[in-house]
Amino acid sequence: MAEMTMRDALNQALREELARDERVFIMGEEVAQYEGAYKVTRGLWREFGDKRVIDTPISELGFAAIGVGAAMAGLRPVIEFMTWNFSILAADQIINHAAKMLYMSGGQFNIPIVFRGPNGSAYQVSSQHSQALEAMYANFPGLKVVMPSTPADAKGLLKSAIRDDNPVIFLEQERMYGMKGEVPEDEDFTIPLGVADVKRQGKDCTIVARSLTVPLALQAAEKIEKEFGVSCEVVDPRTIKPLDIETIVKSVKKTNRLVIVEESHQFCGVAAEITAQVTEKAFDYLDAPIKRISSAEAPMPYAKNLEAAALPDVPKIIEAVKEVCYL
Amino acid sequence: MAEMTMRDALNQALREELARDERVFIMGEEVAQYEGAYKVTRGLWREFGDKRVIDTPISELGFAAIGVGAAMAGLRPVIEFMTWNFSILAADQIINHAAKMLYMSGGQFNIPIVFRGPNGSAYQVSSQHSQALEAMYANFPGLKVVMPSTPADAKGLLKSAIRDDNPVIFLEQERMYGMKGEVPEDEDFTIPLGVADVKRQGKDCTIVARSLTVPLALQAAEKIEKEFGVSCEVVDPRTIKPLDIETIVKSVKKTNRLVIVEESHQFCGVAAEITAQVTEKAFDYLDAPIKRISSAEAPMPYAKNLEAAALPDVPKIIEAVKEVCYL
Amino acid sequence: MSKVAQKTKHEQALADGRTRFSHVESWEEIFDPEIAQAEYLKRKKSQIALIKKMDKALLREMLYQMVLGRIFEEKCAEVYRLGKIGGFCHLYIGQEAVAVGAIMAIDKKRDYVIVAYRDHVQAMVAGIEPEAVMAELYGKATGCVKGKGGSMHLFSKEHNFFGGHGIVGGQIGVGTGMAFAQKYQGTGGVTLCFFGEAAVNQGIFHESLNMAQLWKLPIVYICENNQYGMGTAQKRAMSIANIARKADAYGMYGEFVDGMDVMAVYQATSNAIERARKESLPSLLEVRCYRYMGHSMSDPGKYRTIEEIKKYQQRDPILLFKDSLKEAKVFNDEDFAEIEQQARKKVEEAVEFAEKSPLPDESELLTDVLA
Amino acid sequence: MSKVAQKTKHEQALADGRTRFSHVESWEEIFDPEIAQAEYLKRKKSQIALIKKMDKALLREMLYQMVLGRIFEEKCAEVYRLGKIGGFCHLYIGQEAVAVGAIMAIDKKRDYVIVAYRDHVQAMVAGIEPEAVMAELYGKATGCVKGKGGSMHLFSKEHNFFGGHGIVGGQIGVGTGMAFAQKYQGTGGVTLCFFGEAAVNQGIFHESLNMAQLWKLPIVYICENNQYGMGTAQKRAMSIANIARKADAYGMYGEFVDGMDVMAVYQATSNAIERARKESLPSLLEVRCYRYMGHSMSDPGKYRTIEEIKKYQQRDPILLFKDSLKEAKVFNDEDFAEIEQQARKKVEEAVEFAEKSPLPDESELLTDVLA
Ligand SMILES: Cc1ncc(C[n+]2csc(CCOP(=O)(O)OP(=O)(O)O)c2C)c(N)n1
Ligand SMILES: Cc1ncc(C[n+]2csc(CCOP(=O)(O)OP(=O)(O)O)c2C)c(N)n1
Ligand SMILES: [Mg+2]
Ligand SMILES: [Mg+2]
Repeated sequence: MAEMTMRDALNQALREELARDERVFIMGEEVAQYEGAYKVTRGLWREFGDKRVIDTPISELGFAAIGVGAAMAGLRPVIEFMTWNFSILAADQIINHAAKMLYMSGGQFNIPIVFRGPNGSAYQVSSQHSQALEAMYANFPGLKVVMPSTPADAKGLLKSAIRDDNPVIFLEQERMYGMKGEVPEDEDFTIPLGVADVKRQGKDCTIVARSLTVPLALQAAEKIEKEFGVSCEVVDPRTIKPLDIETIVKSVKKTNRLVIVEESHQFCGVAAEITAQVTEKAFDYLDAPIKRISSAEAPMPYAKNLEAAALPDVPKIIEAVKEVCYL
Repeated sequence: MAEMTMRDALNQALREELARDERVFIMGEEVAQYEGAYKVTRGLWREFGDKRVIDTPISELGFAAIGVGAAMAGLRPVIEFMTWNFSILAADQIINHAAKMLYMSGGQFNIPIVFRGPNGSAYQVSSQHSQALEAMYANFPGLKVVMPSTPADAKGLLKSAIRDDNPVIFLEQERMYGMKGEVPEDEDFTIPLGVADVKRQGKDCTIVARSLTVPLALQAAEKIEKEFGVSCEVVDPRTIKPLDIETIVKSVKKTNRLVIVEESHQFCGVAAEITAQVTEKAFDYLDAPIKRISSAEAPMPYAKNLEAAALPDVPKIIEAVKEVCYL
Repeated sequence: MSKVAQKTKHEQALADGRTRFSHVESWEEIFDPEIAQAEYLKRKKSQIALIKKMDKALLREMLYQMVLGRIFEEKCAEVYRLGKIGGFCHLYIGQEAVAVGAIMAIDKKRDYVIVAYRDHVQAMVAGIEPEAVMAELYGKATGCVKGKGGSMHLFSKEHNFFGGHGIVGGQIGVGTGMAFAQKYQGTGGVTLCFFGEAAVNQGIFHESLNMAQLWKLPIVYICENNQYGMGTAQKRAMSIANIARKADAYGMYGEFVDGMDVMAVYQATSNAIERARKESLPSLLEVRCYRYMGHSMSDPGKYRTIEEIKKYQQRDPILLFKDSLKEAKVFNDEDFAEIEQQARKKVEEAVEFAEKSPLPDESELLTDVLA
Repeated sequence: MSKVAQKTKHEQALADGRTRFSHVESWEEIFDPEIAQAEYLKRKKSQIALIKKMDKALLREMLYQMVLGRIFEEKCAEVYRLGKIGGFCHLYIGQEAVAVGAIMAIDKKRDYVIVAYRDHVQAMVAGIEPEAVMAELYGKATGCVKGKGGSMHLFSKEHNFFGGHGIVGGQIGVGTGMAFAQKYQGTGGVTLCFFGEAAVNQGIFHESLNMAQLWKLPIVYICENNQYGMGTAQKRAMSIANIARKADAYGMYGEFVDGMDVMAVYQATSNAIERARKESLPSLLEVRCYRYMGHSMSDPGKYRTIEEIKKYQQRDPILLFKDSLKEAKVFNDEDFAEIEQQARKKVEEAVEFAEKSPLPDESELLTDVLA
């Protein structure tokens, strides 16, 4: 184990997989010589060269398509979107091509590709650079959707994503790139897709959080424990799709209360899906309505105070837990 | 009132609004000389000419952008996507531009635009031509999302959408273009966006359906009444966003049971959102878990039998109602 | 301009063997009755010259594939009207010289082909059995994609046939990625990427050609300019007439090819493949052709006249090729009858196979979603 | 090739006043010490010729706007480092001749401007008060978009300034729509649509230019070729060097313009506007320039050398313009000092205004989502 940032953990995963499998390559804007807009690909171009680490023109749709075609022909592309906001330009290749290729070719052409990059808010980057897109992609069959919340998870999940034979939407968070944690250095360390992780044990209330909201939920849980003696369990699905609903349901059956925290917009979001599945599967165990905390129903504003108001935070989570616990 | 198909009702709405407001124009692939791939724009080019009814190259992103720019400059574009599947190529203009323009310009540039066309399955048109995209668009603040289920609703809602000062995602259904119904011919007939319609009164179970699933739900309700003496209320939100949750909740408070039927994929879908909102707002009134019927978790297959299996139908709705009524 | 001057201009283009950028702004002019016959003879002359250099078995296969494609598609129209085929069905009749001329030029072991939704004939020339294609159109379990894709989505990994795609232009980017992989893996393979002229207006065309030239990818972009995208004539959707000219915006090699002439297509594609294989350089071929049928089976085709269609049919690629083969004394009428007989039989077998095949099992609905 | 030959080639280009397609593949050559000085003198000579035809007040305004832009941006860098400005902040230093030369050529009453995220200077030249721009960068309620947009999203309906857009290339399509509306409404207005050279590789460039030419829209596409898209030099992302040449793929008028020369930009834009206004025809101007600062405030700029930046600074657009104005005897050093003083004062006022302004009220979070 070594302590490192999430950025370095992701970098290590990429380096190891590039070294391990000649078919893996990384492509995207500024990933090579500039070493990534957020330096996730630092050192990789120098180590693996032009063939394996490739700077592209600003042509999101085009290079996503090149990834899809290369995957059909036997390679295992890792396509970086400088941020996921720009992936919307490439959504046709992700949704209409990558996600459907295996099915419409009758099982002949699978697409082993990872689309990755930062998702959600950064620091005051305003409306067109702050969207969280997990709900949009999770709606479409044929895609897996992954959102790590710790450096170790980031490394293990990214390695699994690259080894997976399907298109994987891998959503990082810019505000988390600098967060540190212990990371196994074993090259065979992977975390299977589709398995949730209970990040904190508790018995009175379940908080389901993902990505950036996991550390917020953990902080909130500490405070709630101290202030109100309420013990929260924090469940991090890690993979949004396939969703490990069993682990969530198990927790809810124990605590009988559920708060879901997310950075994305609420309407038709992941929290809605989890709410629906939990009410389907654990209806009789719920002692209070499920509470969702999402970002505001507005594009992201620039001003610091408005941006803060738009996003989930520790006080909002505490309020929600109090509400479902009738405190 | 006159009996007409949904196609003609939409056509009438377009004609009336073109005649009423010089700023309205229609643009899209084959909308003018070919009169629309599905003939929704029949006769309009002949009546209003090249200026108002415009055939485009196959450049979805580009002509959506032209719509956005024209709307900023004071026009009221109606942009037809030959099918909504192709809108994914234009999603950047819809999500990153149209939806955010008013907000990021500090309230200066609103975007009065309607994006419309057929959504969801048609007849064996396979994976890349059968998607229902309401969930994807409804996730983003700044957009309204409309889905009519009768010719009258189609006309009244489309007229409201064109008169609305915001970007409206108007989702038709190819299988419904030929369906007939009574339509008011009054040129001032509009149906406000954001108001649900109770398509059938009932007291034992609420079925929320939209677009193509409304006629299916009505058929199912008839059968259930006959066979089991169970009375279903069918609520059609008509506008997905803003969602008239009050009408749905009111119905659920009466019936204490809810089935939601949709043609789209389930994960992070509209049924999930309705489920979440209903459990938030009417938790104590529910006597059974809410049941969702959506299309299969797979791209749409071509073969007739597989396509039928993928879609919601009357037997599936009946099963669901029986389930929530513990029959 | 006098007709004679026009004629000379076009003759000059033909004399060049190819025209880097076409000198004909539209084909209208060659249908001038005074010009048409002379033009046809010229074309035949150039075909014959090429035919003489070719292997007879290959020539037979080319003709067979063209005839098979024609008869197969006519059968599709017939059974579609009987409700045997569902969804969209885009026929290729009139364009056979393009698929056959181009795909017969590849090395099937290592070269790849990717096309749009008008894909039956390309699929068969690439090697998919007509039975498996027809069964797919019927939505049967024995179809080349198990009944899941239908007319627009034929695929065969075995035959390096990468589909069958329904989003106009999408396969231009995917094909570019296939060529990227071929270069990456050093297979020496080349990708043939087909698309219609209306797809050229999609952004992905621009993004793909730039990267292909920038990275020197071994790809041949084959724009089948059948002059209509659904009901829209090219000139109503594109601001210039000569698509080959667009290659210049990328510093790419561009060439105009007569798509009614299977030998011209074969030759131009062979050259482009060689350029891709030896120098790893992409090319853009604008292959001018014409579709006789509607855009799809549901298109009444009101945007053009029967006279226009008839004019093109006078230059029918099968007719022209047969004339040339006969004049070159490679095949005679008996050979033609035999080839047609063989193709007809094949198509009948395909229909019978499709009819008798079972529907996919309902469990197939949820397979192949994830690998 | 000898240096003399190169020099002649470039001289020829300059002598043409403009080069329809540039004869210089890159600007490197003009930084050859033997050529640089001569080139600078030539440029000055051509500027002086144009200056002599112009109104003195306008010349003063041009210089003032360039100096204001420069000082404003330097101040942005300063206060950004103090944490007063958040998010991305893309500075324009070095490119002032483009915004000023182009936007000073419009009729502000009816013409429209739309730009990307590097938008502070364009916004001010279009008429937005520096106070409102700086307050926006501070995220204050008095900002030109109430603190909601920030650096990348400046807008002013009053000044026909249509933003301020963050998706590379997006505004090319939106701008095309603005020109569409101008033609539809018959306002006689023209749209200036700015974008960087890296945006040219986006599909929307291709789709937009095709429709603009097809429908003859009154738009001037101004490609600010500052030679880098973030850390990527143009030649690593684009398969050809001369962007103006891409106009030809649409049958559009294309022109190469020296973006260090405010008079050349003014002249080329004026001509393009006239073409748009009188003939309703679009143009593509490739305006070659250079940014002195990093891509944004967070860019350390390791992809180029300080020498390279210094070379361009020798051709600094403000320096050149001042030299010409002085030589033409329009202004003297005192005038320059006064103009600079005026600009400095304005910038100080803008900062003070921004500092003193309140944050937006929290209720603003949920306003302006829907009209
Ligand atoms: C992105 C997209 N937009 C629109 C369509 C509908 N559509 C299918 S084929 C077609 C015309 C394409 O014409 P062309 O590229 O010339 O090919 P052709 O049909 O002539 O072979 C259109 C508009 C589509 N399938 N995909
Ligand atoms: C669609 C999209 N992709 C990527 C980015 C990230 N990005 C912002 S600016 C930029 C470089 C653009 O360069 P250019 O167009 O030359 O303009 P310049 O910055 O030089 O003015 C990139 C890659 C973005 N904002 N939008
Ligand atoms: Mg065509
Ligand atoms: Mg640039």
